[in-house]
Parts: sequence; C-alpha cells; structure tokens
Amino acid sequence: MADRYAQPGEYTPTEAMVIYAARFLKNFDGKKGLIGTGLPLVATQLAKKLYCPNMIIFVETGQYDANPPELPISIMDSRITYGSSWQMGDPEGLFPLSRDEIDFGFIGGAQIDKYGNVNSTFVGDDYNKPFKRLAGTAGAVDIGVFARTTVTLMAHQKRRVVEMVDYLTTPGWMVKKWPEGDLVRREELGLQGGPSAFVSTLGIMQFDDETKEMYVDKLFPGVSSAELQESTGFAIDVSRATETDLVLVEEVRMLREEIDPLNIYRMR
Amino acid sequence: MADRYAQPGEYTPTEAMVIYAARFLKNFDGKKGLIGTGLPLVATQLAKKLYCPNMIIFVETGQYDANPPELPISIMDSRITYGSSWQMGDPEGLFPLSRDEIDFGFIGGAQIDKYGNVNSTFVGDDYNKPFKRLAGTAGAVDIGVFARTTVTLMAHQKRRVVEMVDYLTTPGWMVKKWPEGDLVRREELGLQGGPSAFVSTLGIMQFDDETKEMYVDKLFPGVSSAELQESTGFAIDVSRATETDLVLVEEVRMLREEIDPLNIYRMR
Amino acid sequence: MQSKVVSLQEAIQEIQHGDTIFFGGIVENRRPVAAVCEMVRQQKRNLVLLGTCSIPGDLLIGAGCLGAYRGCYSSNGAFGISPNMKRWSEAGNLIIDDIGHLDLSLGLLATMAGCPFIATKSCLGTDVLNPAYDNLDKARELARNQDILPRKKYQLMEDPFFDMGTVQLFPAIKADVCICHVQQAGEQGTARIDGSLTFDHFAVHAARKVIITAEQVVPEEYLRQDPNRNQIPCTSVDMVVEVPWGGHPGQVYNFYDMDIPFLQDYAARCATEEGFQQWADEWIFDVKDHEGYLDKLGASRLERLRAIPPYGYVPRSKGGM
Amino acid sequence: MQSKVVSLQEAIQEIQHGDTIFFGGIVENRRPVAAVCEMVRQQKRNLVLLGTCSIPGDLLIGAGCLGAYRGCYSSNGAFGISPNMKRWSEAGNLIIDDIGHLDLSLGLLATMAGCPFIATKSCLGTDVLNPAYDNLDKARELARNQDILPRKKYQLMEDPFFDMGTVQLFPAIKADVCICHVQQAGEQGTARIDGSLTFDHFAVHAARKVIITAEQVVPEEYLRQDPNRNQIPCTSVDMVVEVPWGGHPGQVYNFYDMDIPFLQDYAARCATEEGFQQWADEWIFDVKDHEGYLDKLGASRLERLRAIPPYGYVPRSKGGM
Repeated sequence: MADRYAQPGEYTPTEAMVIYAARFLKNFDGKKGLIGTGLPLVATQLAKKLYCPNMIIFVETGQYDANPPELPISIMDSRITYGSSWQMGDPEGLFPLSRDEIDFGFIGGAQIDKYGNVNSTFVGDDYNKPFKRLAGTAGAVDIGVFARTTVTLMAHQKRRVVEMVDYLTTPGWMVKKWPEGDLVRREELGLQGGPSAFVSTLGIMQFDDETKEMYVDKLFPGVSSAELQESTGFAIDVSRATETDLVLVEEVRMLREEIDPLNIYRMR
Repeated sequence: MADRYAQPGEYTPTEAMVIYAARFLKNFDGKKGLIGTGLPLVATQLAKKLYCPNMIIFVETGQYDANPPELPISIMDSRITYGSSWQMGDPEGLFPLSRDEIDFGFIGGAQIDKYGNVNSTFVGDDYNKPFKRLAGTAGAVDIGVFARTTVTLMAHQKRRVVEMVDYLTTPGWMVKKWPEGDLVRREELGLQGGPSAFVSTLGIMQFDDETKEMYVDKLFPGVSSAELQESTGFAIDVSRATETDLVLVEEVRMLREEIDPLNIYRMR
Repeated sequence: MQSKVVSLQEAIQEIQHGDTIFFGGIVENRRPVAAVCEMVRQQKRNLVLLGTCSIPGDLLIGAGCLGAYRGCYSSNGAFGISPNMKRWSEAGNLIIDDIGHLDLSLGLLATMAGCPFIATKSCLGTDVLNPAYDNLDKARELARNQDILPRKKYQLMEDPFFDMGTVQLFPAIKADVCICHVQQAGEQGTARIDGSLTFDHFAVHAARKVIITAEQVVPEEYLRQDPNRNQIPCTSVDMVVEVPWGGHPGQVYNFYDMDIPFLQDYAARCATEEGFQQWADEWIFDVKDHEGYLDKLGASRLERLRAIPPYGYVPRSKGGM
Repeated sequence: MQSKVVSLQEAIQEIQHGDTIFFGGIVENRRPVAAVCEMVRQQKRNLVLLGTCSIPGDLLIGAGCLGAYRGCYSSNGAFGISPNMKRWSEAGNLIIDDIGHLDLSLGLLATMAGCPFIATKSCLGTDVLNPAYDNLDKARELARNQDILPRKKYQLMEDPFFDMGTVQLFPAIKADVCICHVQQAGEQGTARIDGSLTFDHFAVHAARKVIITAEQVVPEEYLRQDPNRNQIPCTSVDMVVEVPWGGHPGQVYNFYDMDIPFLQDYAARCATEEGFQQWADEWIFDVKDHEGYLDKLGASRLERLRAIPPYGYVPRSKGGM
C-alpha cells in the first residue's frame, strides 16, 4: 500500500494545491459551481473525474453544465462549448450567480487578505499608476458577491497573502460599505455566503466563525507551521493546524497523464 | 381606364379601411414598423406587395424583418418565423421599441378618442366588473409610448370613436400624468412621437398641430361628412375633409385573391 | 445527472393550490394545453396566473382553478377574447391586474438577470399606472407564497444617468411554477424551441419549479452537440414529460399547425357557462388523460395538421387553413 | 433590403477619432483582430474602449489609438495580462475605469432592452464602487460623443419591491461602434455565431454603428431558413465584411483553433515598447492588408489550425495544442 501515496518531492507545490483543492470540492458533489479561469478549472476537472462526478459546472462565458472533453486553456476557450447543455454568452453565464443558483464559486487571484477578500485588479497604492496592473474584475467580483460560498486558490507567498488587499475585487468576510468605505461584515450589505477556504501551495486556510479571520486548518505534507507563517504577510493563527492526508499516486498520475498531459498549465 | 377603379359597393368598408391604410403606409417605405395583430397585419401585407416593398417589419413575438410567405392568422402565428432574419421571443420583439428603432407602430383597438388615445383593455366604468373585457394591453401600450409615430385602424362607430377612452391603453397626444392622472401633452412625459393617423371604415383622420384634436382629413368615396359625424362620439372637425382617390380594382383583387383568399379575416 | 422524465400526472401533482404560475407560449403558439387539462383534472385551486391567458388560462378560469390574473393579453387571437376570462371578469368574479407587454418582458428579464427591478418609460401616460386599477395587492393576498409578488406595482423616479426625466421602476416577475411546452427536450431537461420563444427563455429562470412538456424526449447528448441551438438549459428544469400533440389545438412550429375548427368550436361553446362545462366534460374529464384526448381527436385529424418542411406549418397551398 | 457588404478598409473608415467602441468575442475567442489591425493602419486616435481588452484592445493601446478603457478584463487569458495594457497603465499613461463583469453584462442588457438603468447588488462591498477609483468622468472627457457615457458610475438606493435592502443602480452601456467577428453572415447582415456569444448578442443593439466581420458571407436566405439559429438580426447591422481567418491568432469555434505559438510570441515581444513596434511593423504595417497577413502566415500553418467536427476545435488527440 505504500506506493499508493506520493511523497513530497514526487509532486510540485502547485500540483499539491490543485489536488487538495479537488479533494475539497468533494463537499460540492451534486452542487452547482461557477468556476474561474486558470488552476480552478484544472482542479475542477480533476475533482469531477475522481471525487464529484455530479458536480454541475457553470462557466461565465455562458456554458451551463459544461462537460469539456479535454482541458480548456482558459474559461474562454471554446473547448467548453461542445457537450454543454446551453451555450449563450457572458451575461447568461453570470446570471446564475445573481439568481442565487450557484452553490460555490471557485477562483484564483493575485492577493488574498485575512478576511478572504481577493484582489485581481491591481497591486500598488496608486490606481492610476499601479505597481502591477492585473486582469481586472471579470467574474471575481460577482462570484464573491453572489455565490453561496467561495473557494480561492493561490500560491502561498508573503506578497500575496496579506493583511489587507490593495484593491478589494472579490468580497470576503469583511468588506467595504460605500460611500464611506467602512469595513463591515458582508451580511450587513445583504450579501449571503462568504469564503469557505483558501487552498494554497502550503495548506488549507479557513475562517474563524467569530472573528472571520483566516486560520490554518491543514498543512500539506512536509510543510511546517513556521514555513507557512513565514510565507504569510500577517500573523496567522496556526494553532489549529493538522496535517492533510498524503497525496495519492493516482491523483498525480491523473493530473499528469489525463488532465494536462501537455503541461499547458505549467504545474510541473 | 374606368375599370381600373372599383366603385363603393364593389368592396366592403373593411376592405376600404385596409386598402387606404396600405396606401398610407407608403410614407414608411424603407422604414421600420412594428405591426399589431388583426387587420394591421393584412394592410401591411398589401402595402408590402403594392407600395412599400422595402418596409421592414418587426413583430412583437420576436421576429425581425419578417417576410411571411402567407398571411398569418395573428401576430402569434408561427407563419411569421420562416424567412425572418431573427426569431427570438416577445421581449426581443418589443425591445426595438424601447431602443427607439421603430419608425411607426400600426395597431387596431376597441376605442379611440379625440386625442388619438386607444383602448384595448376594457369598456365600461368599473375596472373590476367591466361592461366588456378586452384583450388587454399587449404591445399596444409599448407601441404608443415608444414608436416615432403610430397609425390606428378601427371600424368607425359611435361607441368606438369617443370623446375619451374608458381606459388609456395606447397613449395618443394628450395622456395621463401619474400619480394624479392629469391630462398632459405626451412630450411633457418625455414621450416622442404621437399618432399620425386613424384610418377607419369611413375615412382618414389626422390630428391638429395646435390642439392635438382629431379632424377628418379624407373621406372615402361615397361617405359624407354627415355620415362620419353621425358615427363619431364627439363633435369632429370635418371642415378640412376632402375625398380620397378611388379604390383600385387591383387593390381589391390583390386583397381577395392573393392576400386572404380564404377570407380568414372576414373582410367581406 | 439523473433523468428528470416523469409522467404528466406526477409533474402536475407538484403544483400546489395557491401557486403563482406562468405558462410558456402565447395565444395559439406552443401553449401547454395538455398540462393544463391535467391541472383541471387534478382540480388545482386559487392559482395566480402571470403573463398571458388564451386557452390554458381560460381553461383554468372556466374550471374554477384561478383566483387572479396578472398579465398583458387575454385573447385567443383570431378566435376572440378568451371566453371564460371574458365571462368571469364581466361578472366581477376574477381579479385582474393589467400590466404592459414590455412590463412583462422587463419583469421576467430582471428576474432572469437576478435583478430586483429595472427602469423604463414603458407605461408612462397610460392607465396601466392608474392607482385605481392597481389590483396587485388583491392578487398578492391570494398567493400562497406572497413574497414572490412585489410590494408595489411600480415607482416613479428621475433618471440619474442620462437625463431621461421621470422613469418607472418596474419590479421583477417571479413564479412558483413555470410550464413550457417545447418541441424537443433531453431527459436531463435541456430543451430546444423552434419558432417564437415567447417568454419561455426568460420564464424558466424566473420560477422555483419548472416543468417542460415536450413533443419528443430525445437523447440529451443529441441536443448537446449544438448547445447554441438550445433555448432552455437543463439546470433550470425540474421535470420533463413527453407529451406528443401537447399543444393541440394550438400550433407547435415544425410539428403541427393549429386546429382551427377545434378553436372555433371552443370559442363558440365557451361563450356560456353551460357550454364550457359540456366542453370540459367532453374533452377533459370524460377522456381521462391525454392519450384519451388524442384518441378522441383521431389519428387522421391529427395527421392533417402535421407541419410540412421547410415552412414548419401547413401552407394553405397544401391544404392548411 | 440592400447588400451591406463592404471592404474592410471601407468599414473601418466609418470609425471616427474619439469614438466609444466595443469589440465582440472575449480573450482568445472570436475577437475581431483583422478589423483592429486595419484600425491601427488607419491610425484612429483617442478611442474609448468598453468591455474587455485582450489582443484587440492591446493592439490599440500599443499603437497609441486608445485614450481610455472602461471594462472588466484585460488579460490575454493563458498568455498573461495584455502586455501593452500592462505597460501603459503601469506608466500611468492610460485612463482605466474598472467595472464588474456582471456590471458590463447588465449595462449592455439594459441598453439592449432600451432601459436607462437596472438595479443589482453586483459590486456591493468591493472597490469597484470606490469613489477614489472612479475614472468615468476622465473617460467621458475624452469621448467625442459624451452623451453616450452616463453622468455617474452608479447610485445606491433602497429596493422598494422585495425588501432586498440597498442596491446599486447601474446605468446602460452604449457605444458609437461595435465590431463583431462571427462565423457566418448574410449580405443583409443577419449573423450566426457558434460557441460563446460573449456579449455580441447584446452589444450589437447597444451601438450606433455595427460592423460584422465574418469568416464567410453566405446567402441571406440560407440563414433565414432557421432564424432561431441566428444570433444577430440584419436590422442591427450596418456593414458586413468577409474576413476569413479574421480572428487569428484567436480561435473561431467550428472554423479554427487558436495559434498558440503566435500568441506566445506576441506576449513575449510586446513586453517592451520596442518589441511591440517591431511586432506591429511585421504583422500590421509591412503586410499592408489582411490578405498580406494571411500570406505571411502561410496556408499550411493555417491548415493545421482548422477545426475538426464535431468538436469545433483541434482536439489534442488530433494534433491540437
């Protein structure tokens, strides 16, 4: 049975992130998810094959119950059309969110903060001359506002996992109330849901029921609390952290041989 | 040349109404019209064949540039689908109105008043127990609100051509401003357009530039001013009335042999 | 995804007394007549009908199933005002709340887009906005699920964006149940419509429970080879029922044309209460179910209605009426 | 109806400096790249781009055609942030007004439905509503036709209909010009799209002037045999241009897949100003026109991209990337 498990080093941190995210999606078998571009798409494909065949996938370019025969290069790739129930456009792709049909949203991003707010718009302190311009809001705003819960995927780096995002694209647990911009609980704005997990390259973070602050729930095999704290831009609660089950050889094989054989997503 | 013209008695009053309406549509060759159900549909078919082949027809069940191969039984008849540029549903069929694409709307109704307001909702003085319940608003509201102008077709009877409609379905020149319901000029509500003509079984009525009240512009052959006044529910200005050109034999033939050979619309 | 195919009886059993309902199709085009006959058999009560009337709504009114109607068109088209609707409303026995055709479209559009309301000039100047004719509250009182209907009919406000002046805020239109009759549906609920979509493509997203009756149930995979040609996604559908000729006596584009003598007979007989009762006995109760209805119509009568390609109906040059 | 078919040069000449523009397609899917290359050749100036960026917007930025961008996504998908957009905005040389993806959808929906605004919760809680990041006025100042842009970005209000609390009123999105690249168009302008419609089916109703570039111009009658399968009606189209491979290096579903090496090369070279200038000389100016661009690509390279039925792209099992 030993060879059932892969050891750290036999897979990359990115692969670990995708594999544990796929496992996390077990919670959503039979549920409806709106999936963002990039690695969430890969994790979803892996999850559907291994853990939740009845997950129903919506894509914001207008596919309902998408079943792409092969891995799309992005959520805009027309590989998602064939086999879906309905192919319309971006508006129809997003309306399931505003209609409250979406059980979970699954996104990437450039920054995440301790309340689970995500930034995919710009990094820096000058909107009109950003240090780094990003892709912009896309569905990341809408998923955060409307989905019953969200899962975020991102490499765990000090500059990414921060005290407060530079730009609040995807609302997490504590959000901005306009016109003043005061930080308030999302329910104060009538927003349901909130993030359930941040799956990184080091572990799985969740949010405290009371404070709504991020804490470490799981560490990936071979990752220490200290290493995770070192890669985090604020003092994170590691007191509740336990280690995940080991990665399965089959998970790595599936990812490498069936899901992304050409390494399009540069996971390895 | 005498046999080019049909004499009153060789066609019915309804046929006269449809034929003169078709001629009136000459004004709209190359223009975009949204056509209501019933006789407007017949007059439009006649007009397209004889006078304005380049008129572009929209129908509120969602056909754009409709070119039905044979006369539809109503605007909901699927005879309108084949040959049209686009077939969507009722919302898309109406949006050209609210987008301000429609040069003219063409409707029937149960009552018309001296300001060209049309009623197709109910007759009587108790909305909750009407003397006569009618079909309801349908596109008649929207055509009156949004089209750049409207043409109305209706049998000329005292109970139909009235001082003030029992229910204002299609706004004419003087309309109701809510919440009080004061009668105001339509432009006061920011509504463009207004009715250009009411074509009846007796003549063609237009609206005074100043007072916005209906007057008789044309009498059909064989119809006297007195007869028209007798069939009108208010004192109508007949001082400007002249007689129309005679009906053409070809118009009657086209209507009877090509447009509605089975007399579906009971015009004769 | 599991099959959603059920019998017509099973599907209609899901409708509760007092439900707010919406029917696909319009006037004589693609209306769920067979489904409504089954509703009459199951004697649903106190329903609130949204949208348009014609045969389906008219049957419910005649059979005493309907408490209120909120919509924009209550005509059987070329066959006159819906006769039971006319009789009941003129007797003061039906709550009616008239809205505009564009209102209906925008209300469903708003719900489809997940928005609570939308701004328009759609009814300015007309009696649709007349407070004296506002029966929304009466309809709301009847509804089992009152939250589904808005608190008020409309609100006026100044447009802050384009200097358009006063506009009308019109609320979303939502339903408990939507029944659409379509040409083809897959067993998971994906559906394909030919001809006018009427309101179906919006309404299926505006109802908590969606029943699709289809001329044919086809393999889901077949429809998924060209998802651009489908109008209803499986994710918005709860039940699928195969009901051939389910829109008779109306037309179903590419399948059959309308049955004009039947429609004329309906209009004539339903002009009186007794006439309607006889009609309902003959065509709803005595036939027991839709198969009985079809057998009573007879195969040769139905064959004469079958659509001819490429037109999708029966051209008059080919014996159509 | 007269034919609307014109040459690409003629169509693009209709675009004026300072126009507010919208492009169909998204990221690598069905984007009007050939049309934009011609815009660059004709050196349009001070344009305001609405919607999304990727190659078309990025080319306009690099070539100095764009003054402002109001949209929701400025990425070339798998090939990184649109490189000219990134360089220009990080240098502080581009006005950006970020809105949400649903905002964009609802703004176009409102325009399509002829409504001035619509209510939503779409950006509550986020920095999209941050007044400090509101650059709408700056974009408006640049636009030739200022009335096309709303007076303000949004307004908050209490929902009067469903007790939803505070909602955001979001204004209609309108454009001077919309260019869509589609699979097939008739000579009168009716167009058929395969795969994601992106925003095209709304945007063509939101622009004063609509240019359709199509892989094939087909007989109008052919498309009118199944009007349910068309996505763009002739009445909303002003010009039709036949531009085979007009979406290269992106993909056009059922016609061809994306040209990945080309996209990677673009991303790499456009990371610098000099790199972009060289790229533009090579692929826009030196080739003179779209025919020159295709000849430079070469027939065999294009053939390798041709879509395989029934998938509509080149599956990796058949040599796709």
